[in-house]
Amino acid sequence: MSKLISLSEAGGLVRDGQMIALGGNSLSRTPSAFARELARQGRRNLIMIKTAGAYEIDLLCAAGAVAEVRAGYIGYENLFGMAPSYRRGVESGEIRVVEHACYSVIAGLRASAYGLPSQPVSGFDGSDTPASSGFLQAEDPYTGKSVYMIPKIRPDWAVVHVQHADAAGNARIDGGPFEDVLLSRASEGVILTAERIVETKFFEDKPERTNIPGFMVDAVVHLPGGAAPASCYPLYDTDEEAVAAFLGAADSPESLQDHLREWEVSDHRAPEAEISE
Amino acid sequence: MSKLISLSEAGGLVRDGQMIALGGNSLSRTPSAFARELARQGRRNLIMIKTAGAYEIDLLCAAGAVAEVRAGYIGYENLFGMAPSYRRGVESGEIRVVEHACYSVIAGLRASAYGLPSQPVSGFDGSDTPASSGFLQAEDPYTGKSVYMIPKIRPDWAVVHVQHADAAGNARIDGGPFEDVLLSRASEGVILTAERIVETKFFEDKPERTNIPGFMVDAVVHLPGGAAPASCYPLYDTDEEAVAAFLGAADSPESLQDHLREWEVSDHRAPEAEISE
Amino acid sequence: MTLKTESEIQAARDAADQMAVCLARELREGERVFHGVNSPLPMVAIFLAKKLHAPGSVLIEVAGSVDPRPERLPFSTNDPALCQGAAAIFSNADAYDLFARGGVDLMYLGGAQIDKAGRVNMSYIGEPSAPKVRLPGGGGGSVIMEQARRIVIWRVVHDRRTFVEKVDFVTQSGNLARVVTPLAVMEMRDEGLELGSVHPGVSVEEVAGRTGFPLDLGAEIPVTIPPTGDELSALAEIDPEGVRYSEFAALRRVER
Amino acid sequence: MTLKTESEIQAARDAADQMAVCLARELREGERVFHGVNSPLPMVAIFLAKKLHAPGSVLIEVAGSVDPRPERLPFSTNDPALCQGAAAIFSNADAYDLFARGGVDLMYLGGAQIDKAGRVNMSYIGEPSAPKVRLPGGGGGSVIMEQARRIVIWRVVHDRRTFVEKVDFVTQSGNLARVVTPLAVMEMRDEGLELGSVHPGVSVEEVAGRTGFPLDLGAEIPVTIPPTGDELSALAEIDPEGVRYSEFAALRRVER
Repeated sequence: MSKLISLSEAGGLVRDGQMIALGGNSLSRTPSAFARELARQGRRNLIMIKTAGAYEIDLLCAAGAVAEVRAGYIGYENLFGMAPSYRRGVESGEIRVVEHACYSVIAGLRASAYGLPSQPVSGFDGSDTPASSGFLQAEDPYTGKSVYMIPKIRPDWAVVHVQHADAAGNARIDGGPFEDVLLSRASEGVILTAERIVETKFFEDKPERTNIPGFMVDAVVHLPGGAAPASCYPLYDTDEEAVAAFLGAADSPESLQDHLREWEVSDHRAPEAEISE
Repeated sequence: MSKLISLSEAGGLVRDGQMIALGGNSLSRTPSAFARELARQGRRNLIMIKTAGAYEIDLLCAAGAVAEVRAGYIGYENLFGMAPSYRRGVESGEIRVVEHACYSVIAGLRASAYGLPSQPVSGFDGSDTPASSGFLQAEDPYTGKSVYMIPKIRPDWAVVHVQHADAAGNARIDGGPFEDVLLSRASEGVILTAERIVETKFFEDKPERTNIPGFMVDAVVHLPGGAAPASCYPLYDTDEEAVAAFLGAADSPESLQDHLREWEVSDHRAPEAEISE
Repeated sequence: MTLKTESEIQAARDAADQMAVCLARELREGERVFHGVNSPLPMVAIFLAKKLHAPGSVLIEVAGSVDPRPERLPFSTNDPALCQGAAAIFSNADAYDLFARGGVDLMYLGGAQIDKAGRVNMSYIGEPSAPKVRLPGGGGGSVIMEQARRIVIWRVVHDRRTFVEKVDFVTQSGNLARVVTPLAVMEMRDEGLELGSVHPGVSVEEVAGRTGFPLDLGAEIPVTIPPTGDELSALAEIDPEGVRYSEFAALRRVER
Repeated sequence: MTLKTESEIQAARDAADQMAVCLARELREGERVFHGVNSPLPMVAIFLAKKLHAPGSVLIEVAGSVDPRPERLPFSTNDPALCQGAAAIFSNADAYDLFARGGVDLMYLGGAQIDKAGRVNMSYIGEPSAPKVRLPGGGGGSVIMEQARRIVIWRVVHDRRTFVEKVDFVTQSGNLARVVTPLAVMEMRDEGLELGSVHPGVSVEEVAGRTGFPLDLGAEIPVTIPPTGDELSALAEIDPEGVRYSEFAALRRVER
């Protein structure tokens, strides 16, 4: 009952208009190849959920795939500055923004993971964010204190790039998990892209290290290098030249197509069903 | 800056009337020796927090140390049945009960860990528990649905028995973590009792496996066998004979003293500052 | 303690086997199922079902493991030995969250008192503010019972102290499908709990007499399908130490 | 791009060093401190403080590690290389929870617009519903700023576009202690942001002229203590690659 499929098949699971959470954080362990595949397949009207995003959101904005972004931060770090396609989309009114703090994204995901309509979050009193995003308050019944409630965020798909997965969907993350474990609990479906596919025994030997159990996962794509040009600890660093090249090319639709073509071979080289160790 | 202290010193950190959460679950990885030490030191009026407890709660009830229990389940499993001293204390009116589900204990601990006055919990509509325990509802501002809110549970001390700790308080748990990671986040102070004390390098080699970071921990006691007669995976199983002997003796104060004396040597043998590997 | 007669012991063993297979038959292929502390019969039943008709079901259990393959079934259902062979370890909160978002199909629960309306008491006998008996509490049950898709209750005694007109305290209620006892399988219908089947050798009258609320005895009550040869040999294989017998006073391994 | 003159480059390097030591001096021994994405100067400052006066402080950072001891400081402050030598890895939620329950002493935040009342805009320039510029957003800041005990803001430009009468959007506010710029250290007082000190070689008038809200210039404004020899040699040791310079346009490593 293997859940291993190709990147094209996995991209095809996502439908226009769905709510998608891509894992990782900023330029770390980002499911970049999956984002490129959605752009290649011409997906439209996606609602993107993210705490701190960069290339993957910017790329999908450049491709015209995004209708709405709910995020705490979208931008490259200071080396590259703001995310130009995201900026352009928002400033032109093409892309709606639901302004969040990273922690309120987490609260919304927790509401979903905990089976709640909304989740309280501390803070936010001195911010225009809740009013701007329509976050409402409720009164704590014990103290009478008002607390902001973040409505449930239940992505149709969480897409998480991991270092290790098996065909059953068990996944282990090395280094910071960011919000990826929570994403797997909060989302309707889970798609993994993985640097290496291992035997299930790999997980059975250290079950405490399994971040996502297989039964929560719908599909697994074997995708070495799938985070590039973002980094994937400890395997590869951020490819700064490639990020710069993308940013330089992001201004024209033709350049975007060139970028997608340039990465097509490596995105699809997936040595299927090759099991490590 | 070692946090290693003796069991007597660690027991002395707890003051009469404080709220205490002992980790583990049922007869698994229970901080049993710590509970015995509180009984030996004659602690009184404690408020005990637990999802599913057994020997450790029953023992402290037998010792007259407990004023209130907030728990989902207090009892041995079917081999030994109900917890006699807990029963007697509640039935005589000496011990107050705040009836909980395990999940509402978790919700109260989450409120504390998340800096909230209370945390919503799904379910509970068809139960007398919320009314009996004074749990109040709030209206979700988005759906108008009423949700039970569990008031914050912030123990003065979480006491967690772990397989591996270092002198700085980093801790790793093998097998099920139960609620112990959450307890460390929800409590004012954290005391570890540990099967083995290791060098910090042990944690640096696999930092993803560290369940509790040292900066959250106040004290570490080197206490091999500190869960007995409960089990500590994978080191030792539940000592059923010892549980049966305790239950047979629990009816008289003298027998309780015998029980505490019987375990005194092993509870205090702690080979101080002995570093494994 | 009093010594049990050979026939008493055999009767209890038969009842335990019958209950184990009845519980196992409730689990369907591919479902997610949970068992809690103090649940030997459900634990055995789940492994029986996985061996027979539901190999693709996923067990999440209170000791923290997901789909373990233990070498032997422990007597404590919260024993970390149960985690052997699991590919993932869960915190309990993670498991309860799965229930809360509707991700568990089947849960087996115990119950000290059960009434016609399918409400369950695990908390107090008598007046809760001054109880005659303080029971252990519902554990996970008081929220889980509303969250799992289907609840099956098991109880190794079938008497009027268990099946009562009205429970003294509603620890939990909701989503009840069946109650399995040493005498019968009760089904939750619109009218409340009714007899679904009586075990071989048990009369409808005996069950009615030992049930503290009225049962509809108008229709033909079928006899429970006894354990099949396949079920019995699978039982013997997965539970050679007789964990399934440990809930029965007559068969207790550790005497007090 | 235009080539920078030697003196422009040297001035930017001096300002970066001054800012790094000012930020480092804010961290006290034993405190818990957090830095987020896009925070090269705070990251360098924290490691500088840990080397000098705050060795017992605890760094929790956005890449997920607790108190790392990286072999080299990465240019991206969200680089997992930063996690090296850490004894524990955190999820971001775990770190934000620590803030929420009051467990973090000091946080360094950025800010695109800052007003006299100490309110910070990281969201929109212009009308939020039809923005002239969509900024990246506050990240963790919009709740963290109310939760950390002390907030220190750094900003590598000091001009009237940054220090405004009133921010266009309040992304975050609260608990502001100081703002560190290439020209000065501003302090949050009851009256709002005021000049705490000006860096060596900078005139009070220049700062006032480049600040878009009024400053109290009545009292004597001290000069910032310049980087000491110890501070400069420690800086050179912990940050030989010059990560602290990467925020300055004049010193950027990667050109676009």
